[in-house]
Amino acid sequence: MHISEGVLTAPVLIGGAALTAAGTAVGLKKLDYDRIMTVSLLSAAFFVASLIHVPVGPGSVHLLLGGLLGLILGWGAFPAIVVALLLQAVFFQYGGMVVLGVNGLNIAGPAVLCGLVLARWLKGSRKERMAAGFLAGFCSMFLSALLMAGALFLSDQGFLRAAGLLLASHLPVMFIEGVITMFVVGFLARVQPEILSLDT
Amino acid sequence: MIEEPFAEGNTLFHRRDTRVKLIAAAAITLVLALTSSFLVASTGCILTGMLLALSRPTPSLLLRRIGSVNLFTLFLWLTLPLTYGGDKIVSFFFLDISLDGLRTAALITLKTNGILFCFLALLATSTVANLGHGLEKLGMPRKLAFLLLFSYRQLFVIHQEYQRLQRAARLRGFAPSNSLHTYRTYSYLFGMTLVKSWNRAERVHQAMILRGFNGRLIPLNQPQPCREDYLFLIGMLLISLLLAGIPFF
Amino acid sequence: MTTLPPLLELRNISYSSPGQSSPLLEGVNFILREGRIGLIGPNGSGKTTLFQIIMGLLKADAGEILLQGKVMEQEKDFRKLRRKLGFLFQDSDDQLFSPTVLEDVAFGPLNLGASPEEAQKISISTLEHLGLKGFEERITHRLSGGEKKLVALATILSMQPKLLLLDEPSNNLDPTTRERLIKILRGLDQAHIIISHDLDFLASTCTQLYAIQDRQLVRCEDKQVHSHEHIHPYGDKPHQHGT
Amino acid sequence: MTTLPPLLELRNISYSSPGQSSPLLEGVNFILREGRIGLIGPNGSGKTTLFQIIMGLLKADAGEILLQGKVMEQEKDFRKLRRKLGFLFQDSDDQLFSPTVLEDVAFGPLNLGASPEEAQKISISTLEHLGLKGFEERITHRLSGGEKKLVALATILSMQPKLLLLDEPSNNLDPTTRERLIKILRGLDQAHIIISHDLDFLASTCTQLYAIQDRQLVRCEDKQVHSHEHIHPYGDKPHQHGT
Ligand SMILES: Nc1ncnc2c1ncn2[C@@H]1O[C@H](COP(=O)(O)OP(=O)(O)OP(=O)(O)O)[C@@H](O)[C@H]1O
Ligand SMILES: Nc1ncnc2c1ncn2[C@@H]1O[C@H](COP(=O)(O)OP(=O)(O)OP(=O)(O)O)[C@@H](O)[C@H]1O
Ligand SMILES: [Mg+2]
Ligand SMILES: [Mg+2]
Repeated sequence: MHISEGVLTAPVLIGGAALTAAGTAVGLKKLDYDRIMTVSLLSAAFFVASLIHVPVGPGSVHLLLGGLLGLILGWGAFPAIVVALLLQAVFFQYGGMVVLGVNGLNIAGPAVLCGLVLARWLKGSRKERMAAGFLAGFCSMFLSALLMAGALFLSDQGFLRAAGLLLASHLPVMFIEGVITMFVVGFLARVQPEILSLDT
Repeated sequence: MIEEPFAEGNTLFHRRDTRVKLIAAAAITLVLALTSSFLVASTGCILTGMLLALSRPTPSLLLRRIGSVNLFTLFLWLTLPLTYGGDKIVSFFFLDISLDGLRTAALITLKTNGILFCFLALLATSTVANLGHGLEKLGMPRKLAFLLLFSYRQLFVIHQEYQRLQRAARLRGFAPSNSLHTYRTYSYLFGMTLVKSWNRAERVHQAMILRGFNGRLIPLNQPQPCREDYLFLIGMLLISLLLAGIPFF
Repeated sequence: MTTLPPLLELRNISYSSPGQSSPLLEGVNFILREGRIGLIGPNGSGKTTLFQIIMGLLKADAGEILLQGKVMEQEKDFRKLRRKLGFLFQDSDDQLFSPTVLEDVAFGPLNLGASPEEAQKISISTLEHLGLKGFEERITHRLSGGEKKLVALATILSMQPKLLLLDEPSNNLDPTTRERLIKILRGLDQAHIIISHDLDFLASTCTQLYAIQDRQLVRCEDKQVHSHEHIHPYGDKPHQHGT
Repeated sequence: MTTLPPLLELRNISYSSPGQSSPLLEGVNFILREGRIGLIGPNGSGKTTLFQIIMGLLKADAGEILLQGKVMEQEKDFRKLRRKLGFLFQDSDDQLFSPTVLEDVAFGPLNLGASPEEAQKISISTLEHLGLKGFEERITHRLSGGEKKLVALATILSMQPKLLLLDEPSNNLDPTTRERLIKILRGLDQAHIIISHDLDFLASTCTQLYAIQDRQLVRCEDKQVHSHEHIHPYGDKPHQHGT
């Protein structure tokens, strides 16, 4: 789900960086220092999720769970995800400094959007909650892949078909993300509902 | 386990001030990321490769890193020649191979690896802790910098917590497969990790309050760059200028 | 009837922690036929490590582990071994991950191929057996420390192992729960090996004692009642001996 | 000189955990002038809770906390109190949150208004005092359990508190680190209250003992050397008493 360095052109890189900066700024503004530890730990947990490989077909994929973070943190997910990506960049060197803007936008943007739209469903019945979980996982991943394909296409029209291929190949992953986010939401609602801002 | 294997060592690169390294890395990667010239990309790749050699990375680890980053370029090599289109097309048996596609894949491979080498030489030789402080000094918003440093500190604890739970699952006969049971189990393992993180956050926050924290984070003095650092910076900036200037000769 | 091979056998196991110069365990030999064994040794002497090696979580540098006479070599072998051996962690928080007690206890049987109904039945009867009736729908995360320990034991017993490896099971338990655990362990049919610093606990649950000494596993002399004096301040308060 | 008010006084403190029907603590009274106090009590009896109430992290349902004769009422008062009282957590991983040791130890002094230079100086001398010289730039998460505990103690001592509240400080320490901690605690000038199940540890670090009994804090009779016999199997092996 990362675009590596050296693929995108300047306008795309700059556009992504500007939007990510704006999103992060909004997220930081809504985050007071009392919550900084919670966001830090969730950011670290998001990083850990990216180390979890689940089997899909004959291979395996690593989790993203941006939608989940969006549901929990709302706008706060933006800086949290950017920080986690930065950590990945320095630990593993994929998707480093220059593409951080675009990657941040691709992953955090949809996560926050899905979180903000779907969070109210969490308070509903069990079915609604499960639907919210599934959609948060599926849609945020779908939008991320779409944005990624868009960034490739904007950089070079010749990437059109490769980008389409990338999008299609992510479909099973989106489904898995949806299922896992749904189960995690169900888990949290039962074990510690206040994480989802629900009453005990 | 998450580690910072390249940060251990005592070469020229390890001793440099992080801020200097961050600026240098930014300059070189920017030039490489934006170029569309083969000459710039290949010269850059060679130069950063030399820098990397000077930082003496462990060869086996290095190869693994390069391999994992090049998975994406491999994808491009496999798809672009077939999908890129453009003018120059050669037919090879029944396949239409786009030369433009090949060219693009090659260029991206050079750029990606050049930037990777630069990263490994300049940034991976610092710990994340130092990079975080460096970024803050260079104007990263303070809240974001602390977010980075705090999550860095807790990362290891959380990862270990997850691994212990995963081990417990394995001991109870859990073998991952393509099944709902598998996905549910992973969700529970991660969900429990989240719950623990959430509760730990509260305790750590209490620890901060107990030490007089009242909503303002005050940084501790960090060492200042010395003369060698400035010389190093000038050298690195010259390299990036040289690279940027190649097309104009 | 011919003699059966021993349930578990260790032959010449050696192990060094990564980054440590001197080995932690060196040429450990051990044969377990049946019985209730206690294992003592100073902090950091490698007791937990030994359990992890037996379970295939760590790989020994040298030596062999035999289960019922068969050498365990690959992950596949250890997967079979893990069906027969149950490992109770020192910290129950590391062992419980399902939302409810019933789900957690049923997790093992499900993985071993039981149908959901069977798994549920086994789990309920295991819980009942441990005096945890009515706990089925409780949220594991919210249980008290002692309750967690007993539930963790249930998650293992529901897999019907032949041998239990218990790592400091009496740690952090209050006296009542400790007594209850002793009663439970004495009532089980399985063989077990118990790591503990709590000699009184071992005395009431084990018949043989081994110690890790100089990187080896040595058999201690058989149960012998000894009496010694020691000096305590605050000796008037009810107190408990053992680590 | 007139008599000074006691450093810390608890008057009639009562507390119930949320969701619990019966109170955990009821009418706790306590006066501390100076000294080294041990605190024992069964699991879940509210020892940690009592510390949290004293520090203002939990709010008592009734009763008063007095610091040097002044009643602590609002968050503002407790902020003052926290400068004078240092609380060592049971789990050091909760207490250390900065990447390097020096930053963590300097965090408190910086918040109390010290300049970065002063904070650095205080921190280095505190570390030295605890025998942790050379640890300044170490990454906290890579320390061993015992080292983490000592660094956590340093983060508190660097704030120069008048009273230390230590929650099971000897837990999970190996014998060497445990001895070192005892030596350190004996060498400190501050008063302290130590929660522990380890009576031998308390005997070597405290002069008075309190216990939580029936939701009250009761003073145990003064240090009295007692000798009693007990029966051990395996008594021939070297062993250690105390929880
Ligand atoms: N992951 C690890 N990496 C490196 N060393 C380790 C690791 N885990 C444990 N050790 C070291 O191995 C040694 C043995 O540890 P182990 O946990 O087996 O001891 P133990 O006998 O169970 O001690 P305790 O009574 O404290 O539980 C210790 O010195 C410990 O520091
Ligand atoms: N956040 C909480 N919400 C509800 N109950 C709690 C919470 N924290 C603790 N308790 C309960 O309060 C009681 C007292 O806990 P506390 O940690 O003070 O005991 P303790 O004496 O320190 O025990 P230990 O020796 O195990 O550390 C326990 O029964 C515990 O279950
Ligand atoms: Mg152990
Ligand atoms: Mg406690």
